[in-house]
Formats: sequence, C-alpha cells, structure tokens
Amino acid sequence: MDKIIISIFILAGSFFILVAAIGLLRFKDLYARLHAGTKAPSFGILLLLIGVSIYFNTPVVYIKSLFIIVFIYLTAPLGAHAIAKSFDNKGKNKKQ
Amino acid sequence: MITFVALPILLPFIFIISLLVFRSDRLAGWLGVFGSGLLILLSGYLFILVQKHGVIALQMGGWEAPFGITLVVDFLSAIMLVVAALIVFSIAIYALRFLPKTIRLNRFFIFFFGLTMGLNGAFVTGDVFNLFVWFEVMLMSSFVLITLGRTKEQLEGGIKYMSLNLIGSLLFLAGVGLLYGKTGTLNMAHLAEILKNDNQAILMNTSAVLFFVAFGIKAAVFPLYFWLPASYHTPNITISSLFAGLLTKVGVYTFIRFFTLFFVHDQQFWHQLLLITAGFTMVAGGMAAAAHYETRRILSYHIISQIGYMIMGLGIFTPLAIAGAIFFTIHNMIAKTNTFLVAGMIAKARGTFELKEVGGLFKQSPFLAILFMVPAFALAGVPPISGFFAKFILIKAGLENGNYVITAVAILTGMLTLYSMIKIWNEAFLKAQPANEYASTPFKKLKFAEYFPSVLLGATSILMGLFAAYLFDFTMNAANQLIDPSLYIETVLKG
Amino acid sequence: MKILKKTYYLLAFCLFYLFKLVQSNIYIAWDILTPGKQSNPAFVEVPVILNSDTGLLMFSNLLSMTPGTLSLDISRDKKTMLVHVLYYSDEEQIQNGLKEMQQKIKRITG
Amino acid sequence: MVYILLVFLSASLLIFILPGWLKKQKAILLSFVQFAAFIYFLSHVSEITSYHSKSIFIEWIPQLGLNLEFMLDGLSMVFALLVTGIGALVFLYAKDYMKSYAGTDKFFFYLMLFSGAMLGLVLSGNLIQLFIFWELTSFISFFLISFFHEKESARKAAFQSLYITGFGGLSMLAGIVLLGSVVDSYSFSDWLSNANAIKESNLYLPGLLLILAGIFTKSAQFPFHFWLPGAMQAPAPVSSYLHSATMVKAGIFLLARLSPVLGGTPEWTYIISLTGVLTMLTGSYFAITQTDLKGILAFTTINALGVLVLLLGINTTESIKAAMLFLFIHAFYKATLFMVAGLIEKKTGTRELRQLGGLIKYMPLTFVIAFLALLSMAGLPPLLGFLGKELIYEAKVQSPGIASMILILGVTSNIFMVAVSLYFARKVFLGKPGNFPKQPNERGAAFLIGPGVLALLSLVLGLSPGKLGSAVIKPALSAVLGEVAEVKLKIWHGFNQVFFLSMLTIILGFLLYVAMLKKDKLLIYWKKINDVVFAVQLDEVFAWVMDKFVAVSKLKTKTVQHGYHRLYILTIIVFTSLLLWFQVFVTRSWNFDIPFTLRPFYISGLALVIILASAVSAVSRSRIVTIISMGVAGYGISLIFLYYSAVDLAITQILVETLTLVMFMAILQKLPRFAVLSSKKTRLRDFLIALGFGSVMTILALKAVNVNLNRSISDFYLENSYLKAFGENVVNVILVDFRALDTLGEVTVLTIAAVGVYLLLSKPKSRKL
Amino acid sequence: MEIILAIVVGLLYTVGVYLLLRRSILKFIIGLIFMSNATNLLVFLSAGLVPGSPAFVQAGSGSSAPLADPLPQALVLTAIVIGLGIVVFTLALKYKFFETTGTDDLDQLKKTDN
Amino acid sequence: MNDSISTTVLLIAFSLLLAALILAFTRLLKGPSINDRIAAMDVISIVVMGFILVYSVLINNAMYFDIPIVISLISFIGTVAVSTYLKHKNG
Amino acid sequence: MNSVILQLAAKYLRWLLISFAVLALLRGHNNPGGGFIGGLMAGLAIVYKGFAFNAFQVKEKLLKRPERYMGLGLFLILLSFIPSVFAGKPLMTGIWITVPVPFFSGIKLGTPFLFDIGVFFTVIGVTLLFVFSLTQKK
Repeated sequence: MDKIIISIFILAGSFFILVAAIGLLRFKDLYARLHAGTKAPSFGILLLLIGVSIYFNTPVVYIKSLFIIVFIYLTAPLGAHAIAKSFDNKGKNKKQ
Repeated sequence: MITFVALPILLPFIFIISLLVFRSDRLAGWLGVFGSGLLILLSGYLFILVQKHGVIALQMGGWEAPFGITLVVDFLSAIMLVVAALIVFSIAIYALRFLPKTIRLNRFFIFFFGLTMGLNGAFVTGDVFNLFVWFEVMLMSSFVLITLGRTKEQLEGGIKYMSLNLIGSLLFLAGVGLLYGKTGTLNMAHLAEILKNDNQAILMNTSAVLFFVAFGIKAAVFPLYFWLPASYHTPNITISSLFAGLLTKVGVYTFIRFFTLFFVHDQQFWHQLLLITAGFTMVAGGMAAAAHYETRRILSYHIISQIGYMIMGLGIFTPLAIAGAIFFTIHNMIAKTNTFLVAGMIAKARGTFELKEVGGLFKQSPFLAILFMVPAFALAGVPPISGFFAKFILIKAGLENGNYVITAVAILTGMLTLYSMIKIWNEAFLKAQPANEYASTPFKKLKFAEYFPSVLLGATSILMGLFAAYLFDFTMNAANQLIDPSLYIETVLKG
Repeated sequence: MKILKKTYYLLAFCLFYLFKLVQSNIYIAWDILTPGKQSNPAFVEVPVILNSDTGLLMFSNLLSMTPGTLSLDISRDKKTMLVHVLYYSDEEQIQNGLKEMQQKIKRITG
Repeated sequence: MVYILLVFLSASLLIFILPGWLKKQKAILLSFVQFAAFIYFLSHVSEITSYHSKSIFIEWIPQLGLNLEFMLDGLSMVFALLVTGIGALVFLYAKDYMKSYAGTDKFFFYLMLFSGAMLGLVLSGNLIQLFIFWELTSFISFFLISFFHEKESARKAAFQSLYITGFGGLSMLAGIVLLGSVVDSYSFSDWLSNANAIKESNLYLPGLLLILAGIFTKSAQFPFHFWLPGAMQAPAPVSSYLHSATMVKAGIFLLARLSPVLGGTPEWTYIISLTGVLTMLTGSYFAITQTDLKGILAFTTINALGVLVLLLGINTTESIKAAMLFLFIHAFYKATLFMVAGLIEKKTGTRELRQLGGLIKYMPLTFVIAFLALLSMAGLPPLLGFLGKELIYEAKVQSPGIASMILILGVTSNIFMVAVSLYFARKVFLGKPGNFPKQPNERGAAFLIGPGVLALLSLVLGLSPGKLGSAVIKPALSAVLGEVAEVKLKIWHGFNQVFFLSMLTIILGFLLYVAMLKKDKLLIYWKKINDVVFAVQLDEVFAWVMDKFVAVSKLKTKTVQHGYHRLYILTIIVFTSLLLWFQVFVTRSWNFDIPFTLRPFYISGLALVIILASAVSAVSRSRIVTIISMGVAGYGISLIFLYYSAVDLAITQILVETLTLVMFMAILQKLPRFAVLSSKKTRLRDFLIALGFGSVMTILALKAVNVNLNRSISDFYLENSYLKAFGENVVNVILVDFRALDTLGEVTVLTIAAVGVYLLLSKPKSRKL
Repeated sequence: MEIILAIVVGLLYTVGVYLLLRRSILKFIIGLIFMSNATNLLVFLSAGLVPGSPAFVQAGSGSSAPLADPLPQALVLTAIVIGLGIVVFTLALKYKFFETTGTDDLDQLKKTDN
Repeated sequence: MNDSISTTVLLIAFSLLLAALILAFTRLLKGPSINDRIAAMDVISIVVMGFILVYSVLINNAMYFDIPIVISLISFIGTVAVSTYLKHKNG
Repeated sequence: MNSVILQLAAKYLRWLLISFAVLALLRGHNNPGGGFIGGLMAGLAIVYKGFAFNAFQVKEKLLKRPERYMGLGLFLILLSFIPSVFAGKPLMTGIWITVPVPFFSGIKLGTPFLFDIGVFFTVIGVTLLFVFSLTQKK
C-alpha cells in the first residue's frame, strides 16, 4: 500500500514539474510564464517530498522535508515577485 | 622541534591575520620587517636542523604518510627557504621606501605575506596536491600584487600574467588528478616508491607532460614564457623585484623536485626535452634582453635567459649538474632581486626606467654604481662573485657529461648577459646625462632603508663567491640527496 | 485563549491554503496542457487592509500561489498592491476574493 | 706571495680612506708598494733556479678541483718582475699625469687592482684560478679603458675590448674544463705530469682551440687584434702598463705556461705560428699608416705580440729563449714609448703626427729617452732590442719546416719596424716645430723617471746581458721547456748568417724610412691601397655584427613576443598537445577493458545536456546565453558528482556555480556585447586545435580510468574516519583533519582573492588602496 | 559510463580551449571556467567512479559495500573553491580593465609587450 | 525502511523530469529577456531537486536530502540577486 | 531593489538561512555540509539582506565588516592548531574532548571542529567582500 501511495506521489510530483516546464515554454509573455513557473513546480516538489519522506520514514527526513517545503513556499513567490518587478515591460529591455 | 617545519607556512599566516585585524600602515611596516626577519631566523634554524639530520619530516595532524600531508625539509628545501627568506626580508625593508603613495603598506604586506606563505609552502610540502594549493596561494597573491595600483599598464599586464598562469595551474591540477588516478597516492615519497618498482612507469609520461608544461609556464621556459615579459615591468619596482627573485624559481624548484624524485623513468626523452627547452630559453631570453632599452624589461628577459641555465643543469642530470642548477638558482634569486632593487634606485634617482633617458650616475653616486656592479657582475659571471661559480659548475658538468651543444649555448648566452649588463652600465652610469626632462631631477642621497637591502644581497652574493666551497658542499649534498632519494623516502614514509 | 483561537485560525488557514494550492495547480495544469488560449491577463490594484508586516508577506505569497494571480508590487505606504491576473473576467469578483483572503490572514496576525 | 696579493688588494682599497695629506701622495705610496713587491721577487730570483719553484696551496673548493695554488717558477718570475717593476714606474709616472683629471682615486684603485690581478694571474698554479684572474684583468681593463667614460668612443672601445676578451675568456674556460676533465684536475702540476694523456685524448684539439681562442683574443692576435688600437682611449699610464707588460702579455704567459703540456704537436705549431705570423705582419703593416702616436704604438704592440706568439709556436729552445728575452725588450721599450707619447700629448695637447715636430728643442731629455727606446724597437745595437732580434732570427733560422717562409716574413716585418721607429723619431722630435695646441715644456721631472729608468735599462742590459740571461731567462726557459736549458747572452755573436740578416733589415728599413720621409705621396698611396684592399675594418665589422645582432634580436623578440594574447595561449596549447600526442603515440599499446555503455540513461542524458550546453556556450553570440549555458554545464557536472557519490562536492559545485553566475550577471551589464572578431578560418583553426587538445585529454582520462586504482589510502580514510577522527562524513574529515593543510591554503587563497577584488574595485575616490 | 564521461571531459576541454582562443576577455574567462570544470571532472573521473554510495561511515559498522573514494572528492572540492576565488578575481580584473580602457578585445592588449 | 519502490515508477519519474529539464532548457536558451531566463533557471533548479529526490529513493540513501535545501536556497538568492541587479540597471 | 515584499521577507529569511548555514556547519562532520558550505550559505544570507534593502549602495559599515569576519575566521583556524602544540603532538593533530550532555552519550568537540568554524567565518567574509565589491555602484 505504501508503495502505491509513494509511487503516486512521486509520479504526480514529477508530472507537475513537467507541467510547469511545458507552461514555461508555451506561455506567451513573462507574467504568464511566471504563473506557470511559480505554482506548479512548488507543488510538484511538495508532492515529491511527501512521497520521498514517506518512503524513508525517519524523523530527520520529515524535518528536512518540512524545512524544504516551508522554504520553497516562502521563497518561490518572492522569486517570482522579484523577477516580475525587475521586468521592464515597456519594451526597453525586451531583448537581452 | 619538529613543529618548526610547519612554521615557514604558519608564520606568514599569522602575519596575514594581524594585518587583517590591525589596519594601521605604520604598524604594517614594522610587522612586515619583523615578520620577514623572523622568517630568516626560522629558516636558518631549519637549515641547521637539516644539516644535522639530513631530512626532517613533519606528519601534519599526526597522520602518517602517505595518509596525511607530510611537510618535508631536505637540503634543497632548506636552502631555498633560507634564500627566499633573505630576499623577502630585503624586500620588506625596500618596500618601506619604494612603494608609491597609492599603495597602502598594510595592503601590500597582506599579499606579500600571502606570497611568502605560498612560496614556503611549495618549498616544504611533500604532497603533490598540497603543492598545487600553495602554488595557488602564491599565484593569487601575485595576481593581486601585480595589479596593486591599478594603472592601465598593470591591468593589461595583470590579465596576461594571470591568464597564462591559470592555464598552467589547470594543467597542473589535471596532472595531479591523473597521477592519483594511476598510482592512488599523492605523497611524493610514496609516489617515488611506487614508481620505482613499476615497470609500467612509462605510462606516467603523459602526466609528466602536464607537469612539464605547468611548471614550464611557472618557470617561464621557452615556448611558454610569454606572460613574463608582458607583465613583470608593469607593477611598482618593489613588486617586480619580489617576483623576479622568487616566482619563477619556484617553478624551477618543482621541476627539480619532480624530475628527480619520481619522474625518473624514460630519462632520455625528458632530459633531451629539458635540454632543448633550456637552450631555447637561454637564447630567446638573452636576445630579447639585448633588444631592449628599459631596465626592467632587460632584467625581465634576463630572468628567462637564466631559467635556461637552471633547466640545463637538470637536463644534464649528473649530481654535479644538479648541484650546479641549485647553485645557479640560489645565486640567481639573490642577484636578480638585487638588480631589480638597484634598477628601482636608478629610477628613483631619475624618474624613469628608460636607459636612453638617464645617465651620469657613476659620477653622481659611485655608491649606487657599486651597488649595481655587484649583482650585475654576479649575473654576468665575473669571478669571484657567485655567478661565476654557478656558471662554472654548469659548464663543467655539461662538458664532462658530453653535452657540448648546450654548454656552447650556455657560454654564448653568457656573452649575451654580459652584453646587457654592460649596456645598462654604459647607459645609466657611464654616459653623461642627456639633456631632457629627467636631467633636472636633483639626485637625492640614498637613505639607509633604501640601500640596505641591496647591500645585504650584494654582500651575500660576494660571500657566496668567496665561500663557495661551503655552499657547493651543500648544493652537492642536496644534489646527491635528489639523485638518490632513498633517505627522503625513508624519512617521509617511516619517520 | 487567544492563542488557541489563533492556532485554530492558522490551521484553518493552512487547510484553505492547501485547498487553494491544489486547485490552482490543477487549474494551471489544465490550462497548460489543453491547447487553445484562455488567458486574459490584466493588472489589478488591490487595496491592502492588513497592517502587520507578517500578514502582508503571507498575503503576498499566498496571492502568488493561488490560481491566476501574481503579486507584483506593494506601494511604499503599504496601502495598495499591484496584482497581475491571468484570467481577467470581473474586477469585483477578484477584489472580493482577495479581500476575503486578507481577512482570513488578519484573523491570524491581528 | 699570497700576502703580496692581499697587500695589493688592501692597498687599492685603502686609497679611499686615506687621510687628505696622504691622499695627495697616493701614487707614490702605491708605487712604493709595487716597488717593494718588485724587490721581494728580485730577492727570490736566486732561489728560483731551473727546477726549483716556490708554491703555496690553499684549499678553496676542492670538490670542484678549484684551489688556490700559487707557484713561482722561472716563467712566473719573469712576469712578476715585469708587472711589479714596470708597475712601480707607471704609478710614478701616473702621479703627475693624472693630476689634472678628476676621479684619480678610482683610477689608482683600478690600476692597483689590475696589477694585483695580473700578478695573481702569473702566479696561478691552478688553471681555473688563472682564469679567474684572467677575467678580472679583462673587467678591470674595461674600467680603465672607459675611464673617460663620458666620451662615447671610450665606452665603445672599452666595451669592444671587454667583449672580445671576455668571449675569449669564456671559451678558454670551456677549453680548460674540457682538458681538465681528461686528467680530472685543474692544477697545472697535474696537467704537466699527465701531458701525454692530454695530448692523446680526443678532446685535445677542441680543448686547444678553445684555450687558444682565449689567448688570441687577450693577446690581440689576428683577427681579434682590433680591440687593441681602440683601447688607446685609455689614459696614457694605462696604455703603457696594459700593453707593455701586463694585459696583452697574459696570453703570452698562458701560451708559455701551457707549451710543455700542450705544445710539441703539429696542431700547436701550425695554428700558433700561423696566427703569430699573420699578426706580426698586420701589426707592422698598419703601424706605418698610422698618424696617431698611440696608434703607431698600438700596432707595433700587435706586431710584437705576433712575434712572441710565433716564437712560442715554433716551440724550440732557441725560439723560447728568444721569446723570453723579447718579452723584456718589448716591455721596456713599449712602456717607455707609451709614457713618452702620453707626455707629449699632455704637454702639446695633441698626438697627431702631422701636428708634431721639432720637439727636441723643447723636450731634449724626452727625446733622448724616446730615442733609446725607438732604437731598441728597431733592433739596433747596442740596445737590448738588437740582442733580441738576433735571437729571434736565430730561432727562425733554426725553426723546422717552414723556416725560410717565416724568416722572410719576419725580416719583412722587422724592416717595417725599423722604418716606423725612425719615422717616429724624425717626425716627432726632429724637423721644424709643429703647430701645437699648447706650448710644450719639460717641467715635472717625475714624468721622466719612469721612461728614463726603462730606457736606461734597455741600454744597460743590452750592453751586459749576461746576468739577465743566467738569472732570469734561464729559469723561465727551463720552466717553459720542462727541462734545464743553458742561456748565455752576449751582444756580439760574430759574423754569421743572423748578423747579416740584421744588417739587411736595418739597411732596408732605413731605405724605407727615407722613402717615407721624402715622399709623403708614398704614404698616401699606401693609405689608398689600404683603403681598397682592407676596405673592411675589423672593428667596424664588430660594430656591424653587434648592430645586426641587436636588430635581429629586436625582430625575433617582436615576432615571439608579439602581444597577441590568444596566440600565446595557442602556442602553449599546441605545445602541450603535441607533447601529449607524442607520448600517447609512444605508449599506444594498452589494453582497454572498460565496456561502453549508455546506462544509466539519465546520466547519458545529463552528459548530453552538458555537451549541448557547452557547445551552445561556445558558439553563442549572446553573452547571456553563453553564461547561462556555462552555468547549466556546471550544474550538470555537479549532478554527475552527485550521482557518483560526491555529495559535499555536488553541494559545493552548485553553490560556487551560482555565486559565479551572480557575479557574472553583476558585471555583465557594464560590459560591451560580444562582437564577431574573428574570421571563419580562424575559428575553424581554433576549433581544430581545441579538438586536438580535448581528444588527447579524453584519452588521458580513459587511460587513468583504465588503471585499477590502489585504494590503500582511501581505505585508510574510510576505516579511520570515525574511529580516529570522530566524523562520519569522510570528505569533511579529510578537509578538516586528514588534509587540513590544503584547506588552510584554500582559505588563504579566498581571503587574498577577496581583499584583492575589493582593492581592485574599491571606489577611486579613496585613492589610497 | 566512464567512456562517455571521458568524452564529456574532452569536449569540455575543447570548448574551454576554443573559448580561451577568442579575443573577448569575457569569453576567455568563460573558457577558463570550462577548463576548470573539465579538470575537476577529470580528476574526479580518473580516480574511478562508484555510483550511489557516498563516503559516509557509520559508527562501528564496517563498510560492506565499497564506498566511493573520498580523497578525489576532497581534492576537487578544494580545487573548486580555489577556482571560485580565482574566477571572481579574474572577473573583477576584467571589469576594472574595461572600465579603465573601454575595450574587451584582447588584441588591444599589446602595449606591455615589446 | 519499506520495501523498495518499483524501479519502473522511478524511471518514469526520471523521464518526466528529464522532459521538464529539456523544455525548461529550451526556454532558457530562447529567452527572450533575462527575466525569462531566470524564471527558466528557477524551474530548472526545481527539476534538479526533483531529480535528486527521486534518485535518493533509487539508491535508498537519505544523505542526499541536504542538497535540495541548498539548491532551493541558492536558486532563490540567485534569482533575487540577478533581478535586483536588473532592476537597479533598468530603474 | 526596493521591494517592500522582499524587505518584509528578509526579516524571516535571513534567520532561516543563517540557521540553515549553522546547521550545515555543525552537522558537517557527520553529514553533508561543513565550513565552506555553511559559510557560503550564511554569507549569501547576509548578502540577501544587502540586496533587499539598499540596492547595492553598500554602506561603509558593511564594507568594513567582511575583513573582520575573515580575521576572526583565520584566527580561529590558527587557534585550532595551538592545542596540538601544547599536547606535544604534531601540528594540526585533532584534540578531542567529550562534553557530557544530558540524554546523549556526550558530544565530542575537537580542534578540527574549531578549524571548520574558522573556515565558516572566513568564507562569510569572503563572500560578502566578493559580492559587495563586484556589485558596487560607481
């Protein structure tokens, strides 16, 4: 049973990360890409972490996973924010 | 007692820390002189110890070789340490008066001690990778030193100096990796023991090539020396002098160490290669020196030319020849630094390094003339100053071993050296001062701190000549120890 | 008592957050994986009613993590926030949704 | 003997610290020192008989065969007497001569040092020691010749003489070492006892040639003679000392010294005699065309040196006897004449023959002295010169083989000498007074002591040469020959072949003189012929060669040190690649037993990503793309590290890579964009070179992987990491414990780099870095 | 796998050298980084590869599976850190140089030779 | 520890991640603005974290858990640094 | 960058990062991490604050500090050598003591640990200097 849950978590996590990458490629402008590039990967990594933590099932791993999750959820939006804020959408900085 | 082996590294380290913490320039000057003075005492003590014991080894951290890093001082290392300390001391004093206002003493001495630390580390370490680390310490310090002052020229020279040397470092590292990959050890003595019994040792040639090129770049031998003339004349003369005496010689030291201790298979190929390189190096450097009219450039090219002699000694590979190479290295370190110091004084007196613009110094300051004469004659090989014996030993070794061509080249290069030295002498000292913007500069009497380093080194050169027997004994012992490294290996591995 | 209450709010908020998260991700995955363009991006200015820094940070992060919104900037006086909306349909609906979220946070941080 | 050298050295140094009143008399003092030495040697003359010699042995560097050996035998005695005796007189002369010049301290210092070096040279019993003194004389003469160093010609001449003699000296050193390796010693006595071994060794000829190169350059033999006239730039005392008794005689000394060891072979005889003859002719031939007093003397010196070399080359008892005697003769008259020439120059302000004449009126005493010396030079009786010439002719007559040829040439050269001597006397002293720049006088008797004594000696010894022969020449002869020889000198030998030759020489010489005097045109034609035949002046050739050499050096330096940074790198890389490929080729037979596999595929994929990223990085025109691809490649490598169990390494690589990227970004905006700077061809070339290097590195990597690693060291780490160093993370334990010294160095590098970066980029407003 | 990695090393060297030979200083520095990465990988590779068993030893337990060789890891780690210092300094130097002279072209750097 | 997860699952996860990596990499190369590249870089760092997590399951070693922490930290700081820089430059 | 959000976050993130870093340092002897990794992380944490607040306008105060960090770090390294000298063992020999801690079997502390802490501080200083120098505004 565990095995199945873990597998699902892992596959789902990977899937969401893939989704993010596709979104990154498909979306037309930076903001849209940021939408894709912020939410999905964080979620994916969350799922992955849960799966892997269950797999190892030791306190240290749980704590570490929690750390990572908190950190990612704290920083991912901030990163997106930083990128978005620094983006000069008046076309001055469109290329390079 | 044995802990003293590590002090050549730790002492500069301690002074780096103090300089980082105490930022006063006044204090920095004192710290610099004091520190390098201590270094002389220390290396002198090590020298005595080595004479008593032959080889002394310190297993760092108490981990026996080949597991930990071993610091080894044998005859060669000891003598190099002493000479380096002497030079470093002279330059510490010299720096007090010759550094421009734009360079703070505190900053200078941080890198100065960094350089010393790397240098001493390279001399005492018995571990290949550790050697790489010390090389980097030394290089990093020299990178900073060469750009200290940030003039356009310096930056340009700095880029060339840095980039070519970095390629050398990378090749060195690759060599270390391959060496470890093939032998599973990094300890030099252990390597020697492994390779001694290895009939496949010829496989090491490829790693040896990498080392050859890496050290060749550091030592500035023929097809690899471009960085040296492009950069040595750009920084302040204090820094040039520091580099001139020390940096390339570390390359030579490692050449000697590696190619006597463990790259001793396939001797024919390596010695041929070394000799060919040596010959070209001598001639290329000597000719280029003849072509120039700027003191620092002449002297820089001379460094190259004289590296050739040292490599030649290694290439002949008899005990006498190696002793000659060591003797030459020591002599050259001292004399070369001294010429740079004097060049600095000339420039200070006149405000330029261009020989065509200066003159008449013999009349104005016979003392300065003598200061120049000693190292210049030493370099030109005038007996009975140190240079003569250095050349004589090499010529003797070359002729007795039947290496006629390289000896002929060496002799002819001696003429080139003479030419350049006479050129400086004629232009700067004998010729009347040409009427130009520099003529009006009044000649200031040299202060004690300005001429003392040069006097110190000059006296050493002369004493090295007069008491050449002792020094030669010592270098001969060093050479014998290098040719037959069993004591070295034994001390490191079982000591 | 207050602490207990806050803890409750926090837990509730976490669940809410988790829900939003899953929702947003499925939404965005759908959008990405299905061909065709549904987005209608726009910039919206949202008034901020939170007055604690922590709360503001939480809000901004949460905003970015929920579907279709991305916090871009907060004005110097911390009164308004610039939000990029991917699926712009009705200004009021968006404003209300965000207000609701802010209130939830305010309950925690005070 | 050693003490004498030390006294000389200290005396020379003492000059600088003498108190004022004594300083004025320094020349007298030094002259006295010289004279004392002369007396010392003279007092030992009786001890030095044919086989008896004094020697002192001081160990210096015995390992190199380099010891201080001083020996005083007949040959050394001859030279020692000349050096000190003439030295004493020259110093006396110089006292007044140098009065009007600045820097006399230096001058006397050099001169004293020089005479000490010369003395050391002739007393040397070890050849390397001899070489040392030899070089010292070369160098000190450099300073002496360049004494008027603000004149460019003086500098040039000094350089020329130093360069030529220095070059000769170095090749001589090589020769000595070469021959020394045969007997494994540089001690002269060892050479002497192993003379046959040396002669039979196949190093003999090269060694001989090299040593002769030294001798010939020093003794101004053809074709190296040209430095000697140039050296006339020196003050007169220097010329009279260097070119009569010392410097140039050093070569003669060595030749005589070595003749028992190396002499007696056909090579010796032919090479040396031929050189001697050529030199002799050159000297006498050019002497006539000179119009400069010192020039004449210089070329007559060359002639005399040629004669000496010739005599030593013939290497018979007679010839050597003649050579020894001629040494004295030449030293006496040449020193005298140089001093006189100096005097004339000093008093009249010129030394051009054309401006001189009728000096007998103003300087009668000088005339007498000069005349005696000139007679001696011309070889007229009853002076010592005559005796010498007789002996020389005798030696030539008896010389084996090519006697008649040599004889004819010898006579010809002497005819010239006679003519030159007479011409000199006539032009300078007789005839109508010239237009001197200064009114000459003869005040200052000290001037005349030196030349006077020497001229007198020429006369006295010429009249009663017996003592000189038995006491001095005989031991010298014995020393050179290596066996006892009898010497009986007398002025009158009876009417034999030699006497007729002498008469013939004198008569023909006189006729030539008359011709020269009467027909100035003759000289002019002579000159013209010279200009055509000897259009190439050797000193100009020397200067030309030096210039060309410098030009070539410049060109070479410009070609090698061209300044194109990337071509430097290219050179280095190509050099490395070639060596590596060569070695790979040499050791090509090795078994490769690692299977090729693409598993696990994700690592293969990763490898592909790295390769792609780096390729993109190499070709991209956009800086951002280049840098980011570089980062991607770096991260890829960190993942490879990770896969192969290097966790700490991977973390570090990631951290460092990110930091690097951030730094790049930080400065990127301030830098210009990439421009297309190189042509397609260049890029292709660079790519091929890079590929060559890269592929050889691949092979190296494979080779290293192929060797089964002896893991004893890492096993030690793995075993003891926890037990002895109390850490589970072995890598970290290595870093902080097993190999903490590496980390120490690493941290130092970082610190230095950080402070360096700060200094490099700190604001310019704080000029103080 | 070693073969592929060896090829990667070779290609990294190729790219590194190619970039070293460019005229732009920036490219030169990037080339240097590539060279340095290649060298690190070479050192790491030549000591042999052991996937999936990092060199961590537990208290008391003798290692059953062969652990990876920790020494080259430590070496490469040191080399990387040193490389960082050097690269940053090079960048700073390059930046300062550009600021002073306004050029990025290495061929302009010919004044200190000759 | 649990009995090991079927490698098939892990390989599928690997493939998904690899695909994500390649796609993100494409975006990285395409740009067009630096900001896009940074965003791509962020995603790549997440992908790498995913790789590491899955790999740690594969070799059954929890030691690798520290690396995602570092990566997340680093990528965030890198992002902020670069965008800060860009902002500074633009504004 | 003058982003309010980033500044808000800085307060939390900095301590989070530094605690990460210290953790990496402390656990380094037994787990991945160590002085260099920890130091770099901590350095970046401080750098982050610099980024968030005064957009590259680094104040004089901040620039003086790195050298002190480096001095402190190097001094600690030096300090770690001293016990081995007094113990009469070769230089740099690790000297360990066991500190009794309740509930644990005792924590081992040793000079290599001190060494690692020295590296930690040095690297902080180095990182700060690097970043601040290179990103300085003209």
